[in-house]
Amino acid sequence: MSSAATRKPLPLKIALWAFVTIWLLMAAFPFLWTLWGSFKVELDFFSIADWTNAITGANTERTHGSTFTGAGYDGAWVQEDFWRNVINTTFVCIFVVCTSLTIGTLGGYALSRSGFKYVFWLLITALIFRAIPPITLVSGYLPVFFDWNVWGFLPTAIIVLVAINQPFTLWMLHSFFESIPKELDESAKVDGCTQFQAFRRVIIPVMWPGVITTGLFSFLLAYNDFAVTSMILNEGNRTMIPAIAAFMGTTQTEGNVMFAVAAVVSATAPLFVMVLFFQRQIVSGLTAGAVKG
Amino acid sequence: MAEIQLRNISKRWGAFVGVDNFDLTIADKEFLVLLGPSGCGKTTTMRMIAGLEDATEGDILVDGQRVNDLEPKDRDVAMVFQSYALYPNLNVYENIRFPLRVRGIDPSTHDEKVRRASAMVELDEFLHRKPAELSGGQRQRVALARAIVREPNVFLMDEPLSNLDAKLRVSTRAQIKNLSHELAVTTVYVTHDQIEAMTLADRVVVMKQGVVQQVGSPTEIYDKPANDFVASFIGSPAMNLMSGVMSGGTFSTEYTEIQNLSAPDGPVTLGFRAEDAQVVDSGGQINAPIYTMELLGDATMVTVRIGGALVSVKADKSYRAEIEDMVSIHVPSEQCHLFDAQTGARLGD
Amino acid sequence: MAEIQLRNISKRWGAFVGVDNFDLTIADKEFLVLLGPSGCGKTTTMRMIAGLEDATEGDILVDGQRVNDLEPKDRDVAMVFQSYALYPNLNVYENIRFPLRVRGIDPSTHDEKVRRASAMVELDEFLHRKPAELSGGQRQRVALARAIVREPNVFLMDEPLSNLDAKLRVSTRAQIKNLSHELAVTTVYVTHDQIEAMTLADRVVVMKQGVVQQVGSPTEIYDKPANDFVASFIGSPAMNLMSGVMSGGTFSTEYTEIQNLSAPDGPVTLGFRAEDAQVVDSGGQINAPIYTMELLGDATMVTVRIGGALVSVKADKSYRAEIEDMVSIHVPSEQCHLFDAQTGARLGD
Amino acid sequence: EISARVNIVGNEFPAIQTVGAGAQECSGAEVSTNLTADHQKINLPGMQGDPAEYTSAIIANSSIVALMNEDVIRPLDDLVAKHGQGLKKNQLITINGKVMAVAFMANAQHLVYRKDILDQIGVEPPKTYEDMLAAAKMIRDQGILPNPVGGAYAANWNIAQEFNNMFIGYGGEHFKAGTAQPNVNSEAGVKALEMMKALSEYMNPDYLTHDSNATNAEFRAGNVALMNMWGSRAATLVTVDGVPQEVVDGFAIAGPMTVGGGSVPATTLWWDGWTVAKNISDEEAEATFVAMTHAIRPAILESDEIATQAVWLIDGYEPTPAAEGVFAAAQAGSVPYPMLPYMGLMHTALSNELADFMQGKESAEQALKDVEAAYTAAAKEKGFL
Amino acid sequence: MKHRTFFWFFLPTGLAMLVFIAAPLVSIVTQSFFAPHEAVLIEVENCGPFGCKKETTIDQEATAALREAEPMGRFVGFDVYLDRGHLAVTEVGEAWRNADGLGEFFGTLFNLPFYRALSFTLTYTFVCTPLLIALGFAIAISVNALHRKLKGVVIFFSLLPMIVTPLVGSLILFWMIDSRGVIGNFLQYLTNDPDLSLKASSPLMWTSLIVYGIWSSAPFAFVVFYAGLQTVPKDTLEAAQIDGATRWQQIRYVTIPHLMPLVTFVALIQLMDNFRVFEPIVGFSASAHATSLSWIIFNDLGGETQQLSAAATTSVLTVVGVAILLSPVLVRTWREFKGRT
Ligand SMILES: Nc1ncnc2c1ncn2[C@@H]1O[C@H](COP(=O)(O)OP(=O)(O)OP(=O)(O)O)[C@@H](O)[C@H]1O
Ligand SMILES: Nc1ncnc2c1ncn2[C@@H]1O[C@H](COP(=O)(O)OP(=O)(O)OP(=O)(O)O)[C@@H](O)[C@H]1O
Ligand SMILES: [Mg+2]
Ligand SMILES: [Mg+2]
Repeated sequence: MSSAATRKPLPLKIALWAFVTIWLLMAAFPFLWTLWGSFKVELDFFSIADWTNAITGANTERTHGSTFTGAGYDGAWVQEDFWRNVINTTFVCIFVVCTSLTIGTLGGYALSRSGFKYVFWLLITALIFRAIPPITLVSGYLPVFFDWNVWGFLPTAIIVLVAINQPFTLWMLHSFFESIPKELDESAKVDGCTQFQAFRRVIIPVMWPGVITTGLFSFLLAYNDFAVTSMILNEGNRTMIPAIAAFMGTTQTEGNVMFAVAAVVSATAPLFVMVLFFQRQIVSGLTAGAVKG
Repeated sequence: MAEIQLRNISKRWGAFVGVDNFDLTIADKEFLVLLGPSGCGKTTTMRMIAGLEDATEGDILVDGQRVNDLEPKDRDVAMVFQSYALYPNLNVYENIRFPLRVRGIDPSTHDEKVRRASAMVELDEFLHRKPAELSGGQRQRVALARAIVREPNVFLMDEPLSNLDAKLRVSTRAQIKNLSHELAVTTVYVTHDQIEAMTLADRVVVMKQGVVQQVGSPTEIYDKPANDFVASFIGSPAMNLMSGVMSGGTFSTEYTEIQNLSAPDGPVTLGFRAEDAQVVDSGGQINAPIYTMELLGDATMVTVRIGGALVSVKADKSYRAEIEDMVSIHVPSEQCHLFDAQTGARLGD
Repeated sequence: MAEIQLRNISKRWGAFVGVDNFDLTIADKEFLVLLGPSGCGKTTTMRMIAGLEDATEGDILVDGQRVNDLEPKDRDVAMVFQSYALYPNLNVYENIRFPLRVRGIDPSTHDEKVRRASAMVELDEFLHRKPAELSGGQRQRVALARAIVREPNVFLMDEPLSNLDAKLRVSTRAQIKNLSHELAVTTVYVTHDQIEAMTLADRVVVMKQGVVQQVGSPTEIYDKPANDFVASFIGSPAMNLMSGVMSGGTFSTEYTEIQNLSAPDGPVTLGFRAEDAQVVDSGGQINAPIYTMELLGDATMVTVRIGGALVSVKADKSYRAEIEDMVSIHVPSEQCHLFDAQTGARLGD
Repeated sequence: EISARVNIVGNEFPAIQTVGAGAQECSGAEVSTNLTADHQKINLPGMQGDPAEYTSAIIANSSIVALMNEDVIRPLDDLVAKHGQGLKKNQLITINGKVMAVAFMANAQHLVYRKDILDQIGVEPPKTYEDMLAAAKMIRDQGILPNPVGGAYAANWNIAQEFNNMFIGYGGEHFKAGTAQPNVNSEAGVKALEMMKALSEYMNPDYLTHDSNATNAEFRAGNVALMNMWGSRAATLVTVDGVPQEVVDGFAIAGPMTVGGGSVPATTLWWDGWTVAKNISDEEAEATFVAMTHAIRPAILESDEIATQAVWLIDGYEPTPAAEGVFAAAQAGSVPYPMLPYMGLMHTALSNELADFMQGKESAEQALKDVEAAYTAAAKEKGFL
Repeated sequence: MKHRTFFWFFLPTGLAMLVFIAAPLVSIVTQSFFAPHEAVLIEVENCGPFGCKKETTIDQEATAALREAEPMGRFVGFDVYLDRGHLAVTEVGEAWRNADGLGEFFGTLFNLPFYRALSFTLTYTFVCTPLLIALGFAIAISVNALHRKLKGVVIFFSLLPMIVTPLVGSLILFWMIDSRGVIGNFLQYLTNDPDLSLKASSPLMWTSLIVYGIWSSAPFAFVVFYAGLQTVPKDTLEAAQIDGATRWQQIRYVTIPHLMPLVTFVALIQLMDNFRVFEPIVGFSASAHATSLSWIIFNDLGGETQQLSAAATTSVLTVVGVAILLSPVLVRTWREFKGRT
C-alpha cells in the first residue's frame, strides 16, 4: 500500500485534492442545494425574486414562522402515501437487479469466452437493440399487454425493464469478463467443473467489482426509470418516479413541487447507505496473484 | 486405466504451426516427459490432451475412445499450469480443496487429502494465505498440490518445479514419481530440465519447433541421439559437436584428428560428451588452446574453441591452467557420435 | 557507479517476517546472487532494493545516498520479474522498447537497441507477437530483453532463466554475465539453481526464512558452508549429512565409522559431498545396504540409508548392483564437514 | 349497486381524483381507477382490446377525438335515457346526434392580474390585448416591474395554445371550411404572431422556456402583473405556502381579453368529461355509466373542498370567485377548442414551428408556411389529406 | 466454448431480448412502411356545454370497412421516410436549387425539423462523449488514489448527478441556471453581465445542455473506470515503474490499455445515449433552441393525435444513425475480435 512507488509527492497530492474537491462540489452542489431547499417553501426553493431567498428562507419564515419547514416531507409521506411507491420501487429494483444480473452474467460470460464469429454479431445486434428509443418500444408493448391482460402489474414492468436493459448489461459484463485471465476457467475446468461451475465458483467471485458495478447501473435504471414505469404500471402499483412526476402537475393543473423535492431527497438516503455498503465490493480487486505472464 | 493415443495431431494458429503432426501412443501408467526448447509446442500438446485447446487436425483417443469433443472435466485429467492459474479469491487450503469440492467427493475426506497434498509440497504453514501473498515458488507448489490432491487417470504437469529450489525440487520430484507409480496413473510431464527428464521418465519425447525429434527411454536418448539437435540438447553440459570431414575412417578438423571411426567419407558432424573425454597431459586427439575455464564445484570445465564451436571437457576440480595454454584432450573413438552434416541424422549403428 | 548498502532492512507483514535484519553492502559492479529455498525472502529483498516494497525497518543506500523514499524510476534499476509482468497490449518489440520510450532516450537509437536485445535472447522471430501468444519461456525472454535493453546502474533479476531449456539457459547465462561485466553494472540475481549461482556470482547470499545464513564467494560457500543448512542446500546432489557422535576424533553412527577428525566429543552432524566419496570394493568408512540406485547418464547414484538420512555417492556409470546389496564407501576424512548438532553451526576451521 | 366491473383511466388532478373516488363508492362489483398524467397514451390501447381493459376514459374536448377516430367509445343515448336523469342537458356531448361523452367540468384561459399594480398606474384591468400592451408599457416605464407580462410561451404545447387563442381572437379559422386543409397562413395568423411577439417584449427574456408552471411561479414571485392563465389554476395561484402578502392581496382575475377589435375573446373553452368504452359487455357499460353518474351527482358539491376544485358543470354548482374567469369566458362567447380529428396534428405543428419566429429567426409568413407544411405532411400520413 | 454450452448460457438473455426488443423492432420497422387509412370525413353537428357547432368527424362505418380490407393500413413504402417531417428530400432538393450560397442552403435545411434535430443531436453527441469520458477517467484515477476510508463517501457524492432522478434533477437545474437562480446569478457575476440569460439564447442553451450532459453522465464513466481500475495488474504497473515510467506514463501505457475494453464500452454506450438525448431538452424546456431525434419521437407520440408511423420512422432513422455513428468503433471491435480467434 505505501511503498515509495505509491507515495505521492506533495504538489501532486494538492492537485489531486483540488481536483476531487472541485468535482465533488460540482457533483454534489445541486443536490445539497436541493436538500437545503427541501425544507423551504416552493417560492424560496425556486427563489425567482431573489436567489438569496433560497438560503435565508424569507418566504418560508413568513408562512411557517421558521426558516425551515417539513411541509414537503409531510405532504409527500403522510398526505400522499409516498411510502407505497417506495415499497413498489424497492420491489421492482430488487427483482430487476437480480434477474438482470443473473441472465446478464451468464450471457456476458458466454460472449467473452466463445471465440466464434456469431458472438460478434450477437454483440452488434444487442447494440442495435439498445439504439431503439425506449418510448417507441413501450408504445409498441401497450396493445399487446392490454390484450394479454398483463398490463399494470409490477412483474410485467420488471420483465420489461430487465429486457430493455439487457443489451447494456451484456456489453458491460462482457467488457469486464474480458479482463479476467482465461487460465482461471481453464484450470477450473480441468479440476472438474462444468463450464457453468467454473463460471459460478471461480469467475464470479473474481468478477465482483464488475458485477456490483453492473448491478448498480441496473438498479439505477429501475430506480430512475420513467418511460416504462409511467406507461406500464397502473396507479396502485406506481413506483416512485411516476409518483414524483405526478406531484409536479401539468399545464392545466397545479402540482406540488415541494412534495416532489422532498420525495427525491428522502429517496436518496437509502442509496447513500447502499453505495457505502457496496463500495467495498467494488474496491476489492481480486485477480492479483492469479496467474503469471 | 488410461492409454492415450495422439493420432497425427496438429495445432496451427493461422500460418504459424505450434505442433505438427504429433503421433504417439502413451501407454497406461507410463510416465512420459516432453522435452524441448522454449516455444517448441510442449505446453500446446499438453493443452490439447487436457481439452483446453482444440486440435486443428488429428484425433486424441483415451483408451481407444475419441475424446476430441469431450469437455476437460470429462477427461479426468489433473493439470499443473505453467502459469499456476490459482484462484485468487480462495486461500491456499481452498485452492487445493477445490477439485474435491467440484467433483463431489465425500466432504469428510477433504481435510485429510488436502493436508496430505499440502504436506507433500511443504505448504502447511501457508494454508490460510491468499495466492497474492505467496512467493513464486509457493504459488507453484499450490498448483502442484491442487493437481495431486485428487486421484485422476492422467496427470498433466507443465514445468511444475521450475520455480523451486534444488532441494525441494529433488524431494518433490521423487514424490511425483512415487505418486504416479502408486496411483498407477498415466503422466505427461513437461520440463526443460533434462535431469528431471532423465530421472523421471519412462520415455522422453524430444520436440523442436512443433516436430517430434526422438522418442525413447532416457538412456536411448542419451546414448543414441537420433540427430544432432537431440545430441546437443540432451546432457549437461550438452554434447560437444564439431563439423569436419571424414576420410578413410579419420575425422579431421581444426586442432583435431580422430581415427578408427566407421562412416563414409565426406563432411560430417562429430559429437562426444564432456564426461567421455579426459584432459591428458599429451597425446590427446584434440590439442587446442584453452578458451575459458569454469569452476563447477566438483570439477573444472575446460573449454576450447574448434572451428567456431565450443568444446568442453571436465577436468579434475584441482586442475589449474591459464587461458591460452594448450590443452590436450583424449576422445575415445568408440564414444563418438557421427551425424550427417546436412540433415543432422545419426550415422551408423 | 552503484554501490548498494542494505542496512539492517526488515520486511514484516503483520506478525509474519518476510526478511529479517538483512545487512549487506553490495560493491559496485559486483554480481551478487541471492540463493535460498522457496519463500525465503529473495524476491522481497529485491523488491525493496527496487523500491517496490517499503522496508519495514532499515535503510537502503545507493552510493551512500539513502534511497528509501525515492521512486523506483529514480533509482535507475532494471528488473526482470519472476512473473514476467509484460505489457499485454504491446507486442514483443514494443515491450522491449518501452523503457527506452519512457526514459526519453533518443528514438533513432531504439530500433538498434531493441534488435540487439531481442537477438540476445533469440526472440527475433516473435517481435510482432502479443505476450498472450507466447510460450512461457518466450515470455520470460521478453522480460529479460526488456531489462537489458537500456543500460541501468543496477540489474535486478528474479529467476530470469527458470523457464528456459538447458541449452538456452547456458547461453543466456553467459550473456548475462558478459553484459554485467561489459556494462559494469551492479547485479542482484535471484535464483534457486546453484549451478547458476556458482557460475555467475561474485558473491552468493544464502538465505533461509528471511535470515541470511552465509555470504561468500561460490567456492567459500561450497567448500566451507557456514552451517548445516547451507551445506545441505548447496551442491547437487546436496551434501550428505549424518547425525552421530564424536569421541576421540572418531565419528560413529549406524554402518559408519570415520577417523582422524578434529572436533570435541559429543553429538555432531557430519557432512560430505557425493563427489568426494567413492564406491570401493571394500574397506570404506561406510558399509551399508543399497537403498536405491539412480542412473544419471554420466554416472550412477548409489544411495544408502543411515540413521534415517539418505546418503548418496556417485559411482561410475557402468557400476551395477542390486538393491539391498552391501556397498562400501570411502569417505576421506579431510573432506568431511562437521556441524554442531544443536545450532548447526560449522565446527572447526 | 352495480353488477359488473368498472375501470377508469384519466388524468390525475384533484377534480378527477374526486370523480374517481366517487365512482369507487359504488358497491357490488370492483371499481378500479388509473389516474395518471400519461392517460392519453394509455387510454387508446387500453380500450382497443376486446374486451377493453378500461370501461371508461375521462377525457377533454381535445382528446376525445383520438378515441372517436379509433372508434373505441360507445354512444350513450339509451343509458342516458335509463340512468341519466340527474344530468343536465348541456353536460351531454353530442356528436352527430349521438351522446358520446358526459362533461362535468369546464376550463378556459383568462386574465389574471395584480390589482395593486394596475391601481398604482391607474388603469382598469385590460379588456383587450392592446390595452394589456399599453398597461405593460406603463408598468415598465414607471419602473415598477421590468417584465410585467406573463405568458406560458414555452416552445411546446403551450405556445401553440397561446397562438390558437390569439388566432381565434383575430377571427382565424384553422382549417378551410369542411376540409382538413390548413388555413393558418392567413392575415389572422400573421397578426396573431405579431401580437404575441409584441407581448413577448414585456416578458421575461426566457419566456420560450416558461410553461404555465413557470409562469405561475413568476406571478407568485411578484414579477408579473398581467397574464393569460388557466381558470383551473386560479384557485391555487396564491394559496400555496409562502406567497408574499402583496401578491396575495393584489391577485385578481377577469374574463378573457379580445384582440384586434374582434368580438370573440382570444381564448378557448374546454370541458372534461367521461366516456364509456365500446368493446365491453352491455352490463359493464351500464355499470360504468351508473358509477360515473354517481360520481358526478350534484350532492358532491356539498363539500366546500370539492366545490373549489373546478368549475363544475354539475347541476347546482355556484361559481366560486376563482371560477369567475371561466364563467366570464363562456359568457363572452368564447369558442370551444375545436373538436376536430386533425386538430391535434395542427397543434403539434404549431408547437414545433413557432419558436423560430418568436426568436426573430424568420418571418411570420415563413413560420406559418412551415406550420402548414409540417401539418400537411402529418395529415397526409394520417390519411386526412 | 462449445456451441451447445454457449446456447444454454445465452438463452435467457437472448430470449428476453428477442421477445421484448426484437419483436417490437420488427413491428416498428413494419409500421414505418405503413400509414393509417384515408379517413372518410363527414360534417356533423356537435353539441356540448358551450353550445352546438358544425364540425367534421370521421365516418366510422366507412373507415371500419377500409380497415377490414387492409388491417395493416396503407402501404406507403418509403413515403414517410422521405416526407417533410423526416428526410424531406423534396424540400432539401428545392433548397439546394434555390439557395444562393451554402449559408442560405443550410439556413433552409435547419428549418426542417429532422435536420434541425440532427444538427443539435450530432453536436451534443460529439462534444459530450469525449469530454465526459475524459472527465470520468480523471475522477476515477483521482478517487482511486484517495485514502481507503474516504473512497466510499466520495463515490457516493460523485454518483449524485446520476442518482438524482433526471426528472427532478433537470427541473432543479432549470431553476438554478435561471437568470435569477443561484448559478445564473453566479455566472452573471463572473461575466459581469447582468443581462446574461442562458435560456434566452440558443448558443448558451446548447452550452448548458452539453454541460448538463457531461455533468450527468460523467459519473457513469467514472464508476465503470473505477471498477476497471481494480483489476489493473499490479506487477505490470510495477514493471512500468522500474522501466522508468512517470505516473502519467504508467497511466498512459498500462492503465489505459488495460481499461480499453471498458473505454470502448463507455464510448459505445455514451455515443448511443447522447444520440438519443431527450430528457434535458424537456427538463430545460429547451425545445425552442434545441431539438433532438428522440424529442421528435416523443412529440409525435405525445400529441393528441398520435403519429405512430412518423414516430416509427424516426425511430428507425435513429437506429440507423446510431449504427452509422458506431461503425468506426464496431470495425475496431471486429478487428480485435478476429485477432483473438
Ligand atoms: N503480500 C504478502 N503478504 C504476506 N506474506 C507475503 C507477501 N508476499 C510475500 N509473502 C511471504 O514472504 C515470504 C518471502 O517471499 P518471497 O516472495 O520474497 O520469496 P522468494 O524467496 O522469492 O521465494 P520463491 O523462490 O518461491 O519465489 C514468503 O513466505 C511469502 O509467503
Ligand atoms: N495463442 C497463440 N497464438 C499464436 N501462437 C501461439 C499461441 N500460443 C502459443 N503460441 C506459439 O506456439 C508455440 C508453442 O508454444 P508452447 O506454449 O506450446 O511452447 P512450450 O513448448 O510450452 O514452451 P515453453 O517451454 O517456453 O513454455 C510458441 O512458439 C508460441 O509462441
Ligand atoms: Mg510452455
Ligand atoms: Mg520469488
